[in-house]
Amino acid sequence: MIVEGPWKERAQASTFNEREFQVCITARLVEDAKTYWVAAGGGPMYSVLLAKKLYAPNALYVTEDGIIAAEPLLPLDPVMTVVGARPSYRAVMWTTMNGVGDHCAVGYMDYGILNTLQIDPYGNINSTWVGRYPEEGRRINGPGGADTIAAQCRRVILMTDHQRRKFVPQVDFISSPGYLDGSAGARERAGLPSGTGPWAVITNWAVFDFEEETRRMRLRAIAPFVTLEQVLGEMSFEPVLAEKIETLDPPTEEEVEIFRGEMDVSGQFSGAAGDWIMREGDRWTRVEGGA
Amino acid sequence: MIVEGPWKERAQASTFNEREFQVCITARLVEDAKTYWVAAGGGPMYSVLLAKKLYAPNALYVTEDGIIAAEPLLPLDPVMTVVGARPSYRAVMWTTMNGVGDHCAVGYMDYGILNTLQIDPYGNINSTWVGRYPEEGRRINGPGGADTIAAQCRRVILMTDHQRRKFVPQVDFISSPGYLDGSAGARERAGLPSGTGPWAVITNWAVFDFEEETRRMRLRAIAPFVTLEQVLGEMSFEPVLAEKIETLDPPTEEEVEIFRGEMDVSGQFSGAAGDWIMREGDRWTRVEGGA
Amino acid sequence: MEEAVDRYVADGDYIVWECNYLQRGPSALLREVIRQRKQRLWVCGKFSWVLVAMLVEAGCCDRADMGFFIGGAAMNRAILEGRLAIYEYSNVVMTARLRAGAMGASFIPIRSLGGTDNFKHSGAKLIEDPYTGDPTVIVPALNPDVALIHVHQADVHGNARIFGAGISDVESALASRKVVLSAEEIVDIEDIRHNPGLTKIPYYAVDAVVHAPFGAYPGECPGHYASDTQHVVEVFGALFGDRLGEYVEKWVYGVSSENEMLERQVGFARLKSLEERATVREGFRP
Amino acid sequence: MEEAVDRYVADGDYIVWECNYLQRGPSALLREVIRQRKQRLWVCGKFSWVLVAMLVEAGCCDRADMGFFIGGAAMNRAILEGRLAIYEYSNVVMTARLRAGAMGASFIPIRSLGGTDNFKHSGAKLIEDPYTGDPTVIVPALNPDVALIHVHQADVHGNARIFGAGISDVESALASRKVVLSAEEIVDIEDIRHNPGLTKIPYYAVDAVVHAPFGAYPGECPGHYASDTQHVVEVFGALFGDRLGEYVEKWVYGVSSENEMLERQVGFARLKSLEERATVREGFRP
Repeated sequence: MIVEGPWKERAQASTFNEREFQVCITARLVEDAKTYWVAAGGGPMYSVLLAKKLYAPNALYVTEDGIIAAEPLLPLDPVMTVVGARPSYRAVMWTTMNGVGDHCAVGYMDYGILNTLQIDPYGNINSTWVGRYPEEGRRINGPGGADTIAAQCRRVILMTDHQRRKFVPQVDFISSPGYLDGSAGARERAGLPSGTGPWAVITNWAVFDFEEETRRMRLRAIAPFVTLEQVLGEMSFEPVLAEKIETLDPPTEEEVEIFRGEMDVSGQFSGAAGDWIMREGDRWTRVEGGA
Repeated sequence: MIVEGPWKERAQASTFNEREFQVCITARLVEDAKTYWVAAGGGPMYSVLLAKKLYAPNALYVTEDGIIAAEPLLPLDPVMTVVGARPSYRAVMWTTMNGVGDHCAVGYMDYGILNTLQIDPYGNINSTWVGRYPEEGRRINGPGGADTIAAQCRRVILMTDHQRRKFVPQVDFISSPGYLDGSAGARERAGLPSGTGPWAVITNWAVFDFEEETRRMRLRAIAPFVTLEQVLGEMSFEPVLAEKIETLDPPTEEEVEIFRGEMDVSGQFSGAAGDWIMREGDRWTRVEGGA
Repeated sequence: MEEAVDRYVADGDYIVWECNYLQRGPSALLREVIRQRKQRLWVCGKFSWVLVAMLVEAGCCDRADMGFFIGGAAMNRAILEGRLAIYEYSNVVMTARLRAGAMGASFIPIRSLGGTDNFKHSGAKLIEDPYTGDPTVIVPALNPDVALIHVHQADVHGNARIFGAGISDVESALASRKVVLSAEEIVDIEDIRHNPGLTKIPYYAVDAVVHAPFGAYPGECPGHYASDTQHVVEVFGALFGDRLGEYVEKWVYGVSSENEMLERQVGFARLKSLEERATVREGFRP
Repeated sequence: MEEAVDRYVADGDYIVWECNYLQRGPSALLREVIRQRKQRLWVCGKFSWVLVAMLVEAGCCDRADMGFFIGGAAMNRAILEGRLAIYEYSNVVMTARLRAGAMGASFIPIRSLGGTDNFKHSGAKLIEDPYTGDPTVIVPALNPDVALIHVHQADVHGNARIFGAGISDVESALASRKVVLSAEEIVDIEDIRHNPGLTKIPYYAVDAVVHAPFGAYPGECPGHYASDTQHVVEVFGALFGDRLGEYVEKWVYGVSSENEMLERQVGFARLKSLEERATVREGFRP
C-alpha cells in the first residue's frame, strides 16, 4: 500500500515536523490520474499538490466551492484556500457547491480526503460537538462539506492527529458517516450510495485501512520514530492489527523542501501543531512543537 | 379588457389578414413591465414584440431555451426562433430550459402565451393526438414546453384558429392543463401550483376569458367583420356569453405596418393560413387566404 | 467521428442529444448514427423537431420519450403499426428528469404534468408531499446510456465551452453513462485554464471529443454559421411530404462520411456563405 | 446600503448570504444588518466561518441551520444558555435545500446525511424511494425571506454577473422572497446585453442593488482586491480569544456607515494595497 515507491531511492530528511510527515505519507497514497475532493483545502489539498509534484503528475483535485483541477498560485493567504483568485488559478472549470456536489453524486470523485477531529473504529467522524450533545460540552465547526464527501466519494482518506481523545470507541456525534454501526449494508440502509466509504486513516504516526469483513479500522503501518506500543497507547480503542505492521519511510528531503518552499511558506501549517522529529543515525529525538 | 386603448385614436388598416388581426389583438392585451413566457416564439412572440413597439415598451419575454428579455434581430430565419444568434440578440441573460423552468416555477412568469391546436371549454389543450389515442388517428407534435407554461405561469393566454374542430367539448388528449374537469381546486389536486391557469383565448375572430365561478370559457368580444352567429357557429361547444359582447377594433395601419415590415417580412406567417379582410366603408369582404 | 459513434453508441442504447437538427445540435453525429444503422434506440424526444422522425424512418429508433417533435406521416405509420412506442412527458419535464439524473437522485418533484394525459402515459407518479401532505408530481430520473452534444469549443480532455442559450447540455453530460462531444473548435487546455468560468462540461464527464466543423449543419451554430435555410426547407418538405426516406438516402446513406457530405453535397461556397450570414458573434466567441 | 437593509431585512427573517465574511461575501451588508440591530434572525450557516458567531454575539440571531461555522466561546455560551437553536445539516445539503427552493419544489432527494446525527437533528426524512423502494433521504426546500449576495457587476435592474467559483448564488437568488445585491461595479444594461452569457442572476429575482465598492472587505473579491490579512487575523483572534464583542464594537457600531469604516478605519492606502495584491484578474474581469 504505502511501503514501495520512488521515495525509497531518495535522500531522507533528518529533521521534519510530524504534520509534514503526515502530509508526505498521504501524498504517497495519491493515485495518478484520479480525481480527489479535498473539502476546503488545508492538509488534504497540500497532500495532492505534493503528490502532483513528485509521484502523481496527473492527479487532480476539486474543492467544495466548485474549483475543478486548479493549479493554484502558491502560497495562499491565511484561510484563503477557496473561492479566491489564487486557489482558483488555472482551474479547468469554475462551478458551484451544487455543481461539484453533482459531480460527486454521479460518481466522478474517486477519492475524498478529510481532516477529522474525532473518529471511531468504523471511521465515523465527529466535527460538531465534544461532550453530551446538546446539553453539555463544546460546539465545534460542523460537518462543512465533509458529510457529502464521506457519503459519496468512492474512497475516503481521513487525516487526523494521533491522540487518545481523537480515536474513541464511539464518537460524541456523527457529523460525517463512516461505516456507521459497522453492520453490512448499514450505509445503504441509511440512504447512502453503495460502493463508498472510508478507505484509509493517516495520522502523524500511523496508517490504517479498514478490514473488509468487519469494516473496522486496521493498523497497517507506523512511523519509524514511534513504537507499536506508543501508537496503540494513544488510541482509546483497539484497532485490528494487520498480519504484518509495516514501517513507514520518513519524509524525503525533496518532499519537505517542496512542502516548506511552496506550500507551508509561513510555517503556519507545521507551526500550528505537531512535534518536530530529528534523526541522528538510527536515533530519533522528539522536540515539542505546535502552538 | 381590450376595448379601450391608444389604438382607438389611430388610423385603421383597410386590408389585413385574420392572423395579423389575432396578433394585434393579443398585443393590445400585453401589460407593460410584465414578463411573458412565449414558448418557442411564433405568434406569441410577435404579439409581445408588437406590443413593445406600440403599447407596452417595458414588457419582456422569455423563450423555453432560456433566452431572457431579448431584443431579437428581426426578421428571423424560418423556424430559427430559439437558440440562434438572432433571436438571442441583446438578451439580458442566456440560461437553459431548466433555468427558465425554475424562474417560472418560483413565480416570475406573469403570463404565458401559447399557440393551441385543440381546446375545450376549460382551456385544456391538445397538441398530441387527434382521434382515439393511441390506436386510431393522427400524431401531432406533443406539448413541447407548453405543459410547463400552462401549469405554472400566473396567467395563460391561448391563441388558436377559430374553427369548429379546434373548439371541442372535450379534447382528445390533454397535453397541457387548463382547468381540467373544471371543478374547484382540480389543478391543485393534480399537483399544480395554485393561482395559475388559463386567462384568455384569442382567435382570429374573437376574445374569450374564463368565468371565475365555473372556470368555463366566456365570450367577451368579437371581430367587426364577423357576426355572433358566425363565431358561435364555428365552435363545437357553447361558451358562456358575457353580459355585453364587445366589438373589437380592426388592426391599425401602424400595427400592420410594423408587423409586416419588421416581423412577418417574408409573409410566411400571414401566408400560412387565415383569410384576408378588406374594408370598404362599413362593408367587410373576405378573401380566401392561406396555404 | 465514425470511430466515436461506432465505439460509444450501441444498439439498444437510450440516447439523448442536445438542442436539435436545426439549432446547435449534434447533427453530424446523428447522421453518423443513422449511417451506421444503429438499432432499437430509445430516444429522448425533447425539443427535437425532425430528428425523431428521421431516426424512426431510418429504422434506428423504436421508443421515444416526448417532448416535442414534428409528427408527420412516417411517425404516424410507425406508431399505428406498433414500430414506435411513445411515453408522454414534455420538454421541461424531460430536462427535469435529466437534472435528477445529473444529481444522482432517482426521482425529482415537479410542478407540472399533473392532471394531463401525458401523466397517465408516463412514468410520473402523484404522491403525498412527505412534508406538506399536498399532492405532488414526481418523475423518474433519466440516466441515458449515451449523450451526443455539439459544443463551440472543447479541449482534447473534454473540457467544453458552450455559448448562448441551450436546453440541458450540462444535465445530459452528467446524467449519461457515455458522453460524446462534437466540437466546432478544439482548443488547448492552456486556453481553458485561462478562463475556467467559460467551461460548462468538465473533462471527467466526457468519453470522446470529435472535431467537427459544421457539425451542426444544416442547423445554426450561433456565432459561427447560420442555418442553411434551403436545406431546412428541404428537410421540412420531406417530413411533411412523406419523403423522409429520400432525404435520408440523399444526405446520409448517399455519402460515405460527413466530410464527403460537406465537400460534395454542400460545398465550400455554400458553407462560406453560411459563415458570412453569422453576423452576430458577440457573446458567442470568447 | 442603509436603506436597502432597513427596507428588506426585517426582524425575524430567515436570512441567507452567499460565500462568507472572507470570500466574496456581502460583508458590508451584514455589518449593516448588525449596525441596525436586527433581531431574531434565522440564518443559513453554510460555509460561513465567523459570520454566525458575529451575528449571535451581536444579538441579531437566535436560530441557525448548519453548515459550517467556527464555534468559539461566544457561540458555545449562546448554545448552552439556550440563546441559539441549531439545526444540523451540512454545507452541500443546505445548498441542495436552496436548489429545491429555486426549483419551486417543497423537498429534494439527496444521497448524503443519512445515518448521521445531523439527520436526527434536522428536517430530513428517510423515505422509501417511490420507484425503487430503496431508502432515500429527502430534505425540505429552503425559501429564505431574504438573500444578501455580493456580485462583481450588476445593472440597476438587478441583472448580475459573478465571476469565479461560488457556493449557491443563483439558487439563493431564486429561492428567496427578497433579494438584495451589493455590487463592486454598476454596469449599464447595454453592457449586459452585449454579453448575456455572463449574467448569472436575472433582474426579476432582484429587489435591490447597492453599489458597494469593497463590499466584501475584509474578504477578497477575486479579480478586484485581496483579503486584508491583518484584518482576517484580527477577526479570528477575536473569535478564538472571545473578544468578538470588541471586534463588533470597533468595526460595526464604532462607525456610522460602511463608507466611514472604509475611509476612517481602513483608509485609502490600505485599500489601494489590497487592490494591488489582486494580481490575478484573468477570468474575473470580463
